[in-house]
Amino acid sequence: MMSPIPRFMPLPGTPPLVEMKGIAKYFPGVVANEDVDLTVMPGEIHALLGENGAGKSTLMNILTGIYQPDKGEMLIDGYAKSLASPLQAIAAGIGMVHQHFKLVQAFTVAENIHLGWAETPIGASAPVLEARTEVLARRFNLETRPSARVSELSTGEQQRVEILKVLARKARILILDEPTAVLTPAEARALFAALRAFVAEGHAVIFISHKLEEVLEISDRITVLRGGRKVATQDAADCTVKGLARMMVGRDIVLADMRARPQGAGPLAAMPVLALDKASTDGSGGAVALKDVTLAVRPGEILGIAGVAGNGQRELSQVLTGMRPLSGGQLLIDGQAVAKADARAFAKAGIGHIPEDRLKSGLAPALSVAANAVLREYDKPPVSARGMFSPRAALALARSIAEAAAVAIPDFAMPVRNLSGGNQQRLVARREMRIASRLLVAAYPSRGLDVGAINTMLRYIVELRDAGAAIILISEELEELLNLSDRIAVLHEGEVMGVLDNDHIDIERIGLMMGGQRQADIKAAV
Amino acid sequence: AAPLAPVKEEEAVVAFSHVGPISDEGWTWAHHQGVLAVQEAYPKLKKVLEVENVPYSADATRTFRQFVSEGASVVFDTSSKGDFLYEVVKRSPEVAFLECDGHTVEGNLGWYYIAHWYPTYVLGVAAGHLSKSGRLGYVASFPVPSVFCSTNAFLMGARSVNPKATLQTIVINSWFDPQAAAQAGTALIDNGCDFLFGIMDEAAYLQVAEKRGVWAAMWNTDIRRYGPSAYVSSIIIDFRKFYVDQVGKRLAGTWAPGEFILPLGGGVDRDAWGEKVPKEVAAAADAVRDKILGGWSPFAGEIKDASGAVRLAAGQTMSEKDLYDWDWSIEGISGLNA
Amino acid sequence: MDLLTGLLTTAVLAGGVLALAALGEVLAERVGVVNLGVEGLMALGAITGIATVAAVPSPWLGFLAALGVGALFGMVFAAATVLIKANQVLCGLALTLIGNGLSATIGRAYSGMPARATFEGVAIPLLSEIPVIGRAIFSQNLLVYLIYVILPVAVSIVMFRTRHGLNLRAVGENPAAADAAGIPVTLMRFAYVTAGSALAAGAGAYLTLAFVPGWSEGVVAGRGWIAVALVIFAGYRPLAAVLSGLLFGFITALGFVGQARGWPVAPAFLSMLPYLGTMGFIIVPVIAWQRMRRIMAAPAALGLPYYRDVR
Amino acid sequence: MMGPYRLQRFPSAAPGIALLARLGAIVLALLISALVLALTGAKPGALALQVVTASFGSQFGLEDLGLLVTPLIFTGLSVALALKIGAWNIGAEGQFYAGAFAASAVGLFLPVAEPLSLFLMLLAGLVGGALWILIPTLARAYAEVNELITTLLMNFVAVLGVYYVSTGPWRAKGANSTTARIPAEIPEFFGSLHWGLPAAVLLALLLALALARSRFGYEVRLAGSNPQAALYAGLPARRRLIAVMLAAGALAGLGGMVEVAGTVHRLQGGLSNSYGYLGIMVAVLARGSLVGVVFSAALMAFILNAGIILQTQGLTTSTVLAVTGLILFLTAIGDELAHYRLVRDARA
Ligand SMILES: Nc1ncnc2c1ncn2[C@@H]1O[C@H](COP(=O)(O)OP(=O)(O)OP(=O)(O)O)[C@@H](O)[C@H]1O
Ligand SMILES: Nc1ncnc2c1ncn2[C@@H]1O[C@H](COP(=O)(O)OP(=O)(O)OP(=O)(O)O)[C@@H](O)[C@H]1O
Ligand SMILES: [Mg+2]
Ligand SMILES: [Mg+2]
Repeated sequence: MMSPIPRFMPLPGTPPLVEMKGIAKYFPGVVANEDVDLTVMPGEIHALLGENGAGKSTLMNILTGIYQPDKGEMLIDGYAKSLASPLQAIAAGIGMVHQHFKLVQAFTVAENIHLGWAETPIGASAPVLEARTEVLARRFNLETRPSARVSELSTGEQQRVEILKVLARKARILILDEPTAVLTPAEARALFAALRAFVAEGHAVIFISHKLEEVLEISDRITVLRGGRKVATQDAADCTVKGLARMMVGRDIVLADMRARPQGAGPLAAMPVLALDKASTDGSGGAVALKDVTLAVRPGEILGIAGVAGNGQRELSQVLTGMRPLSGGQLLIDGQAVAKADARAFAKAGIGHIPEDRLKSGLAPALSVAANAVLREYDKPPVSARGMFSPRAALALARSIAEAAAVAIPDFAMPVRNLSGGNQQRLVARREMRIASRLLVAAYPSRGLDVGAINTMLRYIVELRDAGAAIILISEELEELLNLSDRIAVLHEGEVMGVLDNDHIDIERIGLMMGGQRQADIKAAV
Repeated sequence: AAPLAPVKEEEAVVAFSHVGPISDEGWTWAHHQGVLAVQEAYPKLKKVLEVENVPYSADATRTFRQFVSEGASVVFDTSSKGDFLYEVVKRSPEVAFLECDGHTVEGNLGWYYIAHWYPTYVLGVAAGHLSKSGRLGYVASFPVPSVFCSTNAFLMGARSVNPKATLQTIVINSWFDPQAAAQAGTALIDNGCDFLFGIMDEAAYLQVAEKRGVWAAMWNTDIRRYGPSAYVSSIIIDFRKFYVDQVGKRLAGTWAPGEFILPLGGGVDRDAWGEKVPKEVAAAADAVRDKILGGWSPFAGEIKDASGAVRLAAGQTMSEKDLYDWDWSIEGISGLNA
Repeated sequence: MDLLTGLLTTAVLAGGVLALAALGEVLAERVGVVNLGVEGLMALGAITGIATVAAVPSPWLGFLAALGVGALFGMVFAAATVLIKANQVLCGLALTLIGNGLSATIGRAYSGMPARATFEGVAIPLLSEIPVIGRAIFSQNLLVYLIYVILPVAVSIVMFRTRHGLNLRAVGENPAAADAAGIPVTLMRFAYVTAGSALAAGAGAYLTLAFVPGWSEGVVAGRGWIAVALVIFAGYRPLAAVLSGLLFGFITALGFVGQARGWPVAPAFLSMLPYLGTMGFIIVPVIAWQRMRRIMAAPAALGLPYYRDVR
Repeated sequence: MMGPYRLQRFPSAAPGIALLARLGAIVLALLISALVLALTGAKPGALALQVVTASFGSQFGLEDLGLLVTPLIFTGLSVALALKIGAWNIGAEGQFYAGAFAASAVGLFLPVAEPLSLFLMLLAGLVGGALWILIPTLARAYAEVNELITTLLMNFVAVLGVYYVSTGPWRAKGANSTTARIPAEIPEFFGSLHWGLPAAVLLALLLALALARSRFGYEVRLAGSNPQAALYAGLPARRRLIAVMLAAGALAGLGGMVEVAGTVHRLQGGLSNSYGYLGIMVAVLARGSLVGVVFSAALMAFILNAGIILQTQGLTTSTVLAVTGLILFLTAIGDELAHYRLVRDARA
């Protein structure tokens, strides 16, 4: 486990590293922050909590000079500082891992790491940058592929690049906006150790996460925002998961046991809804992304897919939803081989899809909320009939989806990108659940959601299962997988290492499989 | 049609529409000299309107209409706008219209042009003497009648001296493009031409000729300063007298539509010979010029076309109208009828 | 033989205009700004070059002055598109109109005057003796080497081999990421749009001081648009942009040579050659090699204004 | 940090402010120009009066405006439609010529009665324009070749082609560089103003309605906004792209046909008067709205027409060109500034 690192104790009278006072930030029609105070001491890991849209990211973007506050002041090391640009914030020692990655898709990992960095050598040729990246990755224990293009990376890998980028920059104040959402437990542990070591030198970390256990484990103090305003700042030692959740949402949250099936739940039929038989695909760079994958999911069943991000999850979800053709093997729906990958036909057949990167692949960010809400049903009544599209029916559908998703939307004509990440996620999820009468492929459905929302989301997934739909749940949260799945398949480098029944699962074994060992081999060894 | 009533000078508006900019050192500049002459001759005119860069599009119609709205008494279209002009002519019977390079004569519309083929023939004679290779180069805009007539007259002049002379054209597919004209000139010289001619409103190929040490003759105005050693002469056009006359008739109420082809010496001529042109050559060419002024026409049969077929039998002579509408190449010309 | 030499010579000369303007546009587009004002900037540069040598007969001074005027108008354009973030397409087209109009107005005083000083070919000893390419490449004016070798190589090295180049490309790919990394996006865009405009105007001066020595209204004759197109053709790469200028110049020259040699093709079709040729050169490789698509890809944020507050 | 009012940028401009900003930009541009003109000795006031009376005060003026708006609507629609699916049609100029060419071929060489001839010319115009964008379309759809450059290059080819036929094989006897007059003409209803104008306006309205109210339109918006989302939704994005781009070409081609059959009546080089390129400005000024194209085309036509009027008043083309540029430049800036609103601080 974590090696004990002595805590840094600031001398009495040491000014806070960061002090934000009375910060307010308004977006058109939205109060993102108002009257927010935040004090971060040297040696402290300070967690920032709040529901989706509470204003956490906005507050941090103000601290990093990306946004200018409409009101309030900021002190760094006790001195008032205007942080008019990220450059000034960086100079003040502030570094941030952004929730929406700030990566250049067309650049390699190495190029991204070295972007805008004063330590980048002036002669920055590819081999030089890649070698340096290799060294950094080893130092911070974050595995990356320096010469790979970011566009070819999974979201998890991209997040690792973001973290590496900031760690490398030797910031004194490190802001992490939901950094662990896509890390494996081992990686998260390593990160936490690194953070501890980091603050032990008198630096500070501001940590945003929706995983409350994790927050309690890592942080010293916790500030909770709700509706753009600060609710409280407390010592982590005095907090409980339940108490934090209540503070964030303003009411009690009852966490349900998801695996218990109610009476009369949909029966497990023998015939799989969807099956893959030795399915292979070509990956983006021409490399094999999926290799001889054989899987089947039956009605009323949740099949979990475990694995470190970037091991073929994206391709798998695309194959399962008709977005990517197979290069070998077969895909069967209700026992019938499907020849052509056709996302619309799959959707028609009752297959829903919560994609990994909702903003980029599941939504048209510049189009209105209404237009995005009807993306799956635009071609059938009441939205369309005989080729005609009814904006009014579209609006009605959008309203009902927003209502079901519990997202308050001031104006359905505004671009969907203006919604917070969490709210986008909720909308997509509800939209997909509406059509997923047979199968829902959910890639990291709880990523980026607050506790309340995760709870709701998982409950909906369970309801869908109980109604007789099959679920394929792709996640890196072993806990979530264990909590929900009937069976868990482990993916490694595009291959299925094995499928485990969830009745007597050994976490260590899953870990080994995620690392590339086959189920059969592990058994032989035991 | 009834003649147009006289107009007082103080109330008269005279309008000109040009195809290019006045600053072009070529066609439009020459017409602009005519405008200045009109202003000088009739200083009391209410207004003289002049619009440059009028394109061959419905914008031309707009311009002419605008002239009429401004109360124009006489409108000169200095480059055949055809229907774009006639549209307005029909609806403005009280205005006199004259179209340069036009074809239609009606109640209030006439046309005028210049007999450029005669001085061109004279330049051709000079080219025949000056060209050592007998290969003449021609930079053309489009294969239109004025270009056919120009190339034909030029080569006929040259062949009167050197029957083996040939003429190679390069069509640059633009009325104005110095870059293309320069490239065309270079290509012609590289292909063995040692005398360049063409209808262009700028000096690009003259500059190329100067650099490469070959001869060049030009159009419109005296632009020898761009290439003093290469310069042979120009087709010089001069509409001053014509414009002053026509405006005078309109004011006096004696204007009548007609076809006016300004003759050699009366609106079109060759320029003073270039400084490097040998005296004998100039004299030989000028002798031919005098012959033409005396009434002789060089455009007499037998004339064969580029395919070798006889198009004008021996003993026949082309009329001014035939020359004006000439739209085929004579033997020895390549590039226009590909 | 002589014909080939002539072909190359005019290709180098004519292609230089396009090459320099395209190089300038590469600078602007690499930081994410489409500058459709190239045609107007070239016209301004063309008249500036002529006006300057009319006062002081030094072509280099004329060229420098054109760079200065281009930079000035580039700053106006950048102020509108980068600082105020007005629509780039509209501002670019407007700049073309303004540039054409102003240059013609100023040019009135200078038309009909041959350039008082021009860039003259310099025969490089020995090299200029080489058959064919000797005259075509090693007897050209010195500006040609600047345009074809020094500038593109320098820009290439800076763009792809240095830290600064990494940062500037990031600005065109993802200004938000660049901004968060502390790269001054606005400054970068402003500077490169200005520099690019300067080069476009420089191309105009090259035109009137080396290629068709003298000002006449409309002398640029649409080459600015071709330069913008060639940038896409070149996949936004400085060396490729310069080479594509040369290629275009070569095909154009080929059309004229074809006419001079009496190829049995209507002149109109020979004039189409450079355009059709470019189409072919752009479409065929992409069909043949999948990889070309990524290589040719435009900077991801091209044409998009960057607002910090908009996500 | 600031007073009780703050300036905030909104994702969309309020219509009233947008209009005001545009007017402001034009007025400012004219004031600047007037100042410069006054310094050079002209009388800006009289000129302005002249422009207004000549544009709106006479039948000639109104006809001219109407005739100028018509092709601009067609090319503006063409560019704006392609933009809906994320394609830049820089080739409206070429498609305009191609449409004019095809329509003229039918009108000149197909001896049928006038109404039928007009109808066939219309079809030919549509087909000609669509064919002219075919290669750029397929190259974009199947090989992701940037259509901006291919459509631009096709313009030069079209212009050369039209010059070739009108000065060569199709040249009318005695004419310098035009074909014979095409017998079939679009009927006129107000002086020389023909039914092409109402048709263009109607077309804009219908197209806007069709895109807003059809499933096809939704698919176009989605595919144009985010191709990845289109893939996700499983809609035939490639077919939509091809359909929209071809339609854009057809629209510009129709513009060419209307210009030939209604206004010019002969095929000739220079016919298009840069309407294709102006269409880009019209579309950008319309800011994505097909109905807006009608208004921005009208604005553009007024500016261009005013330019011609000013030229007859002794202003040179180049001055007029520069002033037009200045107006557009300030309009672009005004459009952007219109996004800012002064908002009252919540607590002040
Ligand atoms: N650039 C912007 N323009 C308009 N509105 C914005 C912008 N950024 C944030 N908002 C709004 O401000 C509010 C706060 O958003 P913010 O992203 O700070 O939330 P968050 O607490 O980080 O949420 P999440 O947990 O979902 O990431 C939301 O209502 C969001 O829609
Ligand atoms: N593979 C498929 N399986 C089931 N339904 C399909 C499939 N492909 C298309 N459809 C449905 O069939 C209908 C016609 O599909 P198509 O993609 O041709 O759309 P369209 O709107 O008719 O477009 P187009 O303009 O291409 O004809 C749509 O309702 C579509 O959802
Ligand atoms: Mg956030
Ligand atoms: Mg008519």
